[in-house]
Amino acid sequence: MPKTGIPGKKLIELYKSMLKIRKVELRIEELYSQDEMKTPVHLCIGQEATSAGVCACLKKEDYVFTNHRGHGHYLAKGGDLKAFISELYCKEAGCSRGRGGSMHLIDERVGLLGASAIVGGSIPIAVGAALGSVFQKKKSVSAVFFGDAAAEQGVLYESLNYAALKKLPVIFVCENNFYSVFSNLKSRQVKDNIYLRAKVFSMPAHRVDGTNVMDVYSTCAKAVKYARSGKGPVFMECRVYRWRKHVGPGSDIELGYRSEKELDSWLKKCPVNTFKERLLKTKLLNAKKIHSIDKELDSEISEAFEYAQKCALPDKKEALKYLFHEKDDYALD
Amino acid sequence: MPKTGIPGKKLIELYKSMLKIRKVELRIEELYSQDEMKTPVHLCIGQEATSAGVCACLKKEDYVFTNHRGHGHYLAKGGDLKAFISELYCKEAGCSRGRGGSMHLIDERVGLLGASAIVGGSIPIAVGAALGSVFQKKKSVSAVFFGDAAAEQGVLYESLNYAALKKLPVIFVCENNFYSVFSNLKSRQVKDNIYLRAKVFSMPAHRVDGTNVMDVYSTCAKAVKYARSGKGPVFMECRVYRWRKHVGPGSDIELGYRSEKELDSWLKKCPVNTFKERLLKTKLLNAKKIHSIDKELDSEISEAFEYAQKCALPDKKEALKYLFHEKDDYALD
Amino acid sequence: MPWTNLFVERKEPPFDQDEGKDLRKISFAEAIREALDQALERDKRVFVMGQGVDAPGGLWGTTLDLHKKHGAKRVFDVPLSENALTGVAIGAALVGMRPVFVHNRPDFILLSMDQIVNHAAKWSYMFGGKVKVPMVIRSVICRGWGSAAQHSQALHSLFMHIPGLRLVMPSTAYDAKGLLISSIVDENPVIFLEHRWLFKHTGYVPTGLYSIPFGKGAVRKEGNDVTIIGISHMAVEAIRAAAELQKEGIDAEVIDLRTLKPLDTGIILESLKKTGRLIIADVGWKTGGVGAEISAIAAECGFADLKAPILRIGCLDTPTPSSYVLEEEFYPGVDDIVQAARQLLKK
Amino acid sequence: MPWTNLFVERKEPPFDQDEGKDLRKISFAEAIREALDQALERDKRVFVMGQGVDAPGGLWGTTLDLHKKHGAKRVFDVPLSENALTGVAIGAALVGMRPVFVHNRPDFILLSMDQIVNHAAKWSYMFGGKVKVPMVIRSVICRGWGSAAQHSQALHSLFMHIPGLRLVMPSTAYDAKGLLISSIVDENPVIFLEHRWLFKHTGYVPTGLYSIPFGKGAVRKEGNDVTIIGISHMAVEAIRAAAELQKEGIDAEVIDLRTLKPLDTGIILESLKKTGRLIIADVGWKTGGVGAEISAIAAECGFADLKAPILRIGCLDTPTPSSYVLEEEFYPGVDDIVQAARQLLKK
Ligand SMILES: Cc1ncc(C[n+]2csc(CCOP(=O)(O)OP(=O)(O)O)c2C)c(N)n1
Ligand SMILES: Cc1ncc(C[n+]2csc(CCOP(=O)(O)OP(=O)(O)O)c2C)c(N)n1
Ligand SMILES: [Mg+2]
Ligand SMILES: [Mg+2]
Repeated sequence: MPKTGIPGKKLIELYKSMLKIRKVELRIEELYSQDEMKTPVHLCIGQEATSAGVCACLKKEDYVFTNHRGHGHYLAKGGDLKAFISELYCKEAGCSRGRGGSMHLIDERVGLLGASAIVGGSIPIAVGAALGSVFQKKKSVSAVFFGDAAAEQGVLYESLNYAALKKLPVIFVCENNFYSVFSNLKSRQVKDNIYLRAKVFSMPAHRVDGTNVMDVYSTCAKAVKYARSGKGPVFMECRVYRWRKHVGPGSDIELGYRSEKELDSWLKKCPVNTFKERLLKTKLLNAKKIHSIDKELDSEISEAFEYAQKCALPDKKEALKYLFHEKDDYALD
Repeated sequence: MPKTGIPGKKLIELYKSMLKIRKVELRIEELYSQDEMKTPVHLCIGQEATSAGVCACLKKEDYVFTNHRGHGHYLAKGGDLKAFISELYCKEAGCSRGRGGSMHLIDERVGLLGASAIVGGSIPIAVGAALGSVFQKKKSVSAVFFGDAAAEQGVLYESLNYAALKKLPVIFVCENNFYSVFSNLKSRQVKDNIYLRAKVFSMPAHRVDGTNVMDVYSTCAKAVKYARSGKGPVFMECRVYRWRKHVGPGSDIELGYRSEKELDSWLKKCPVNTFKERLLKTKLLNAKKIHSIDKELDSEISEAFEYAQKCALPDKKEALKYLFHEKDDYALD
Repeated sequence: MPWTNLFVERKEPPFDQDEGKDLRKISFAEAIREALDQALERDKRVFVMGQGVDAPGGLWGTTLDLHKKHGAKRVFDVPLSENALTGVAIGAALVGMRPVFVHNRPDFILLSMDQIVNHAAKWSYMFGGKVKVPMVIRSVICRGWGSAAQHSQALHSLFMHIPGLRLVMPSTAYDAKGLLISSIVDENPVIFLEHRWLFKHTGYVPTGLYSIPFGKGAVRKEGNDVTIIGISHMAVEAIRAAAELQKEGIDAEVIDLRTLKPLDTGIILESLKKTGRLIIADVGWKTGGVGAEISAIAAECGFADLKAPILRIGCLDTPTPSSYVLEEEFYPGVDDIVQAARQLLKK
Repeated sequence: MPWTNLFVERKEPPFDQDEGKDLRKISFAEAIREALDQALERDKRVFVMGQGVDAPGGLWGTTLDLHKKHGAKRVFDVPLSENALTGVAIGAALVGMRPVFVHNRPDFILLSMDQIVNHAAKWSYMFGGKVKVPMVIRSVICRGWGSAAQHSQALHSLFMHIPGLRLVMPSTAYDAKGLLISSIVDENPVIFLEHRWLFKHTGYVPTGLYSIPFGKGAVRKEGNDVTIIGISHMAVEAIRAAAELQKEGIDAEVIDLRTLKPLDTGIILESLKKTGRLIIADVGWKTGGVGAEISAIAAECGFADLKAPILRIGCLDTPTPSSYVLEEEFYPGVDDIVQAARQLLKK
């Protein structure tokens, strides 16, 4: 087994980060049929390594922007779990105060500055945050997650050009899971070469096995260093797979738009399990440790769900609130 | 002098086409200060070879879409001269019946289906015409002219992907004159490599000396053959230079946004004169022939201006006309 | 010409009441599908494009299996390039095709505003009528399961303002089919919007091809006390409200405009002559919405008949909240209409 | 906080009449430039971006040489990527900057409708107010030299409909400066539109920094017979029309709303109480425009005061034609207002 060059502590952190995402998603899936989370959920089961690998390279002061499939990004960046689950339960204590739902998560205290459900929509915004960071001499890096379908939106190319032109500290993270709802990449893009389309804008661009958290982490660590030092943006195309339906809990394999064989081949590459086994082999993990991590996460998650189920719904009378900011009270100021 | 492989007749045709554009533009420039052409004119003096070279490869049934700097494209595709000049004079006999002006030329009878003054705006429309052509099994090719700044618009990349994905017969012609109004390409695009950004969408993409009409013609002739045979789109980046102001007559060198030296180096590469000299050397032209071509064109142009100046303005009462088509009376149907 | 023998329906449509030999009860979604199916059948220039049109489920059934019947070349999925693909539809229309471009949310159409407003709407006029752009942009609008701010807008009022566009918003299965046919047959760009809550509504729909003229509203219920104009799904709510009001002795007239561009000002002014009172209930935001235009027409052309203030009902002027408790506050409904009518009639 | 000591102007602005010690007469364009200059000076978070902001001429002088004074990092040209760059401005605002994004035509803003409507306008509400987007989108609107359909639109009425946006349309040099400062200081996305024909208009403008509160209209001329509301450049035309009308014995009151979102409904209703008659003159298309909204407010909240139909004046409902003879027909002017007033007062 080759050396990873990643410290053991970091590896455990990566494992926990992925596992937490997986467990939270599974819990959402389990409870979704109770019809209390009245918001469309786009589960990222199978794609945990990109969230964990990328965000482990970022500091709290770095920014993350995400999309409709943003649960993993939110959690990996350190977003508050209770506020997230409360948001799914449409509660006032939700991270977006019940105004946003699953597709619009935010935790501005850890630099997670929002999620757009318009495919590609948050890409230029992330570029703008990087521009702001340069203005403010903050050295904050801005990372943005988006799917393969975002590579069909012109705004990606406009953003790539601008970020490269201005050498802005942006990490573009494309999670290529080969599908947009029911449509395979092949029927939407002339060639499966998203990262090369970034490279032509004169930035380092990598294709990464997005199921291998160490690959994601190592590539991104270098990218962040590069961006933070003022050299400009970096692009990562992470090849992953969505295990569940496009939206909502459960499998959709019966619909026939993708084959069981295809799904199976990716299930074998489960980012959580393959990494767990690796850690077991290298003795960084053992049965006992696994058990204690499981227990810790399970109880944190249970607590969050209990909290979310109990806390208050928004007040109808406040339906107009938050449309405008009245005065200068902004934390990042 | 190397053989061009282009028949002499075609070479003369190319020369006439360029010269006509040059002469028309010069006449417009000369008369513009009379304030009778109340429409913003974007002269293409210096860029005639792209119009002539590309359109000489097209049949009447092929489509052309153009932009704000479209005089040359219109003329080279065979657009009616009187209707064009009348349009500049805001007359009802104008090709767009005085509704469009210089930036919105059309001659649907020769396949020139319109011009958008939104940078990049006509690119996807040209792709759509190609799609229509495939539907109708017409074998018509659709060519679209646009400037270097259009390569900053996301819609170009969306269009490239779609045309390539569907193998549509589109000829993308980027006239890279290195400026968008006062801004140099360097300050707007991270790298001067527009054609490579098309290549990454899996289509043949060429960089051509846009002042050399034979290069443009030869490259485009192959492109049209390729597209017409159903193989898909082709991209041409033609490197040219705008001699005049961005809009309106005259030079703007005194503004200082570009150097006299730069302009001079391009003046030396005058597409009309360099080609004329070549034709003289190869004896395809002689003084007499040149004189008769000049005379012929001059009188055609004078006639068109006289016509345009005399003919009627639109009727105020018809200001609402042409907003909607009431019945199926469309020529292309 | 494929459409020369098209039957044009000129009488008011049967509304949940008539039954004839060529009629059967089908859903709004099935009516849309039938219109597409028959148009594809009749006219080889027609094609249907859009994300998911060939997908399982077929966009709430509205395009279900059409690709199997008419071929994947005529009914096809597209990349997520809303702006370019609108241009593609325009270009195809310019050379003689009749594209129907389907969006499953109008929110995404905001990406193609340049192509719609600067190009499709202007291409005919800007070129002196030398060419035309016969195309339909269909979109499903409004509410659904906590969809929140970017997946539940109406946005029809934006198109109301743009010269050169048609704007069609049917509320019955009958109108859905007839008006979609008219939209495909029309020589101009048409925005055709379907409220998601209408898809399961059923109504009697002729089996054959028919078209409904643009610019003709329908009186859904006659009445003398107050005119209620309902846009799209609010026409349904208005009928319900009118039933409520009848119990209280308020005799409301309900009008469904069916197309907003062109707009049937005649039917509005006629009704006002009788009732002197006007309520406009819309599925979108109130401020700057189509309700304002209708109100302004009444205040300009029907002023002499007005006995009371003109009231508008619409969504709250905020982005759509995701939480269902806030959604209840956000969306207008029967109650809002009933209360408005009571207010006007001081009951 | 750079803006805590900002002087807020609460009285009506002097309109081509007052002269004080800190006032001098400058043009509307100079007033815009001065606001930007002083804001850049006062607040290091402010930056100005847009095609040609650093170019010779400086966009009709409104940004002239600001890049030289404040540095090319704070005042900079941008690529032709209107959609992405709007997102860039949003992102910069989210992390605490105060971008001013300048467009030389609103037509190009249609490319960024997704970022403006789906993102800038919604980001605060959609995230429960956790973050904010303080940014200004400036654009020069309307007429010029046969500019035709894609280079001369107004489009403010589209923004009128979108919750979460401010909409500012000054008509005097004084308002231009004060309201641009207010827009930069505001915590929310602001659409700030300048009619091209106003740039050379001059007026008395204080030399120092001042802000004008949003949502406060100004009575430009008092009168008792009819209220004329002029939007942007039509406020100027309305004043001219009122002078004409005075000669005929018609005493018009002229109101300049200055900001459309928020809208000063109070000033409209107050005026109506006196005059009972309302004309709204707009610089954009009539159908579905802001005039409709103002009319609808009057017909709802000022109904009891109305003595006559509410009239709207606006551009013809077509794309802008290029030919000057058709332009004359297309654009409304003084005469249209005068005629409307005569009609209302039956003279
Ligand atoms: C501009 C736009 N068009 C269409 C949609 C509808 N939509 C929501 S998610 C989605 C799939 C996007 O695929 P991808 O970007 O690859 O992300 P994934 O869902 O695979 O994670 C689509 C088409 C949208 N949200 N935005
Ligand atoms: C979308 C858009 N943004 C801005 C403009 C303003 N504008 C008109 S022409 C032009 C220059 C475009 O440069 P390029 O595409 O290189 O064409 P060129 O004028 O050099 O021929 C600009 C910026 C526009 N018309 N459309
Ligand atoms: Mg995907
Ligand atoms: Mg150029």
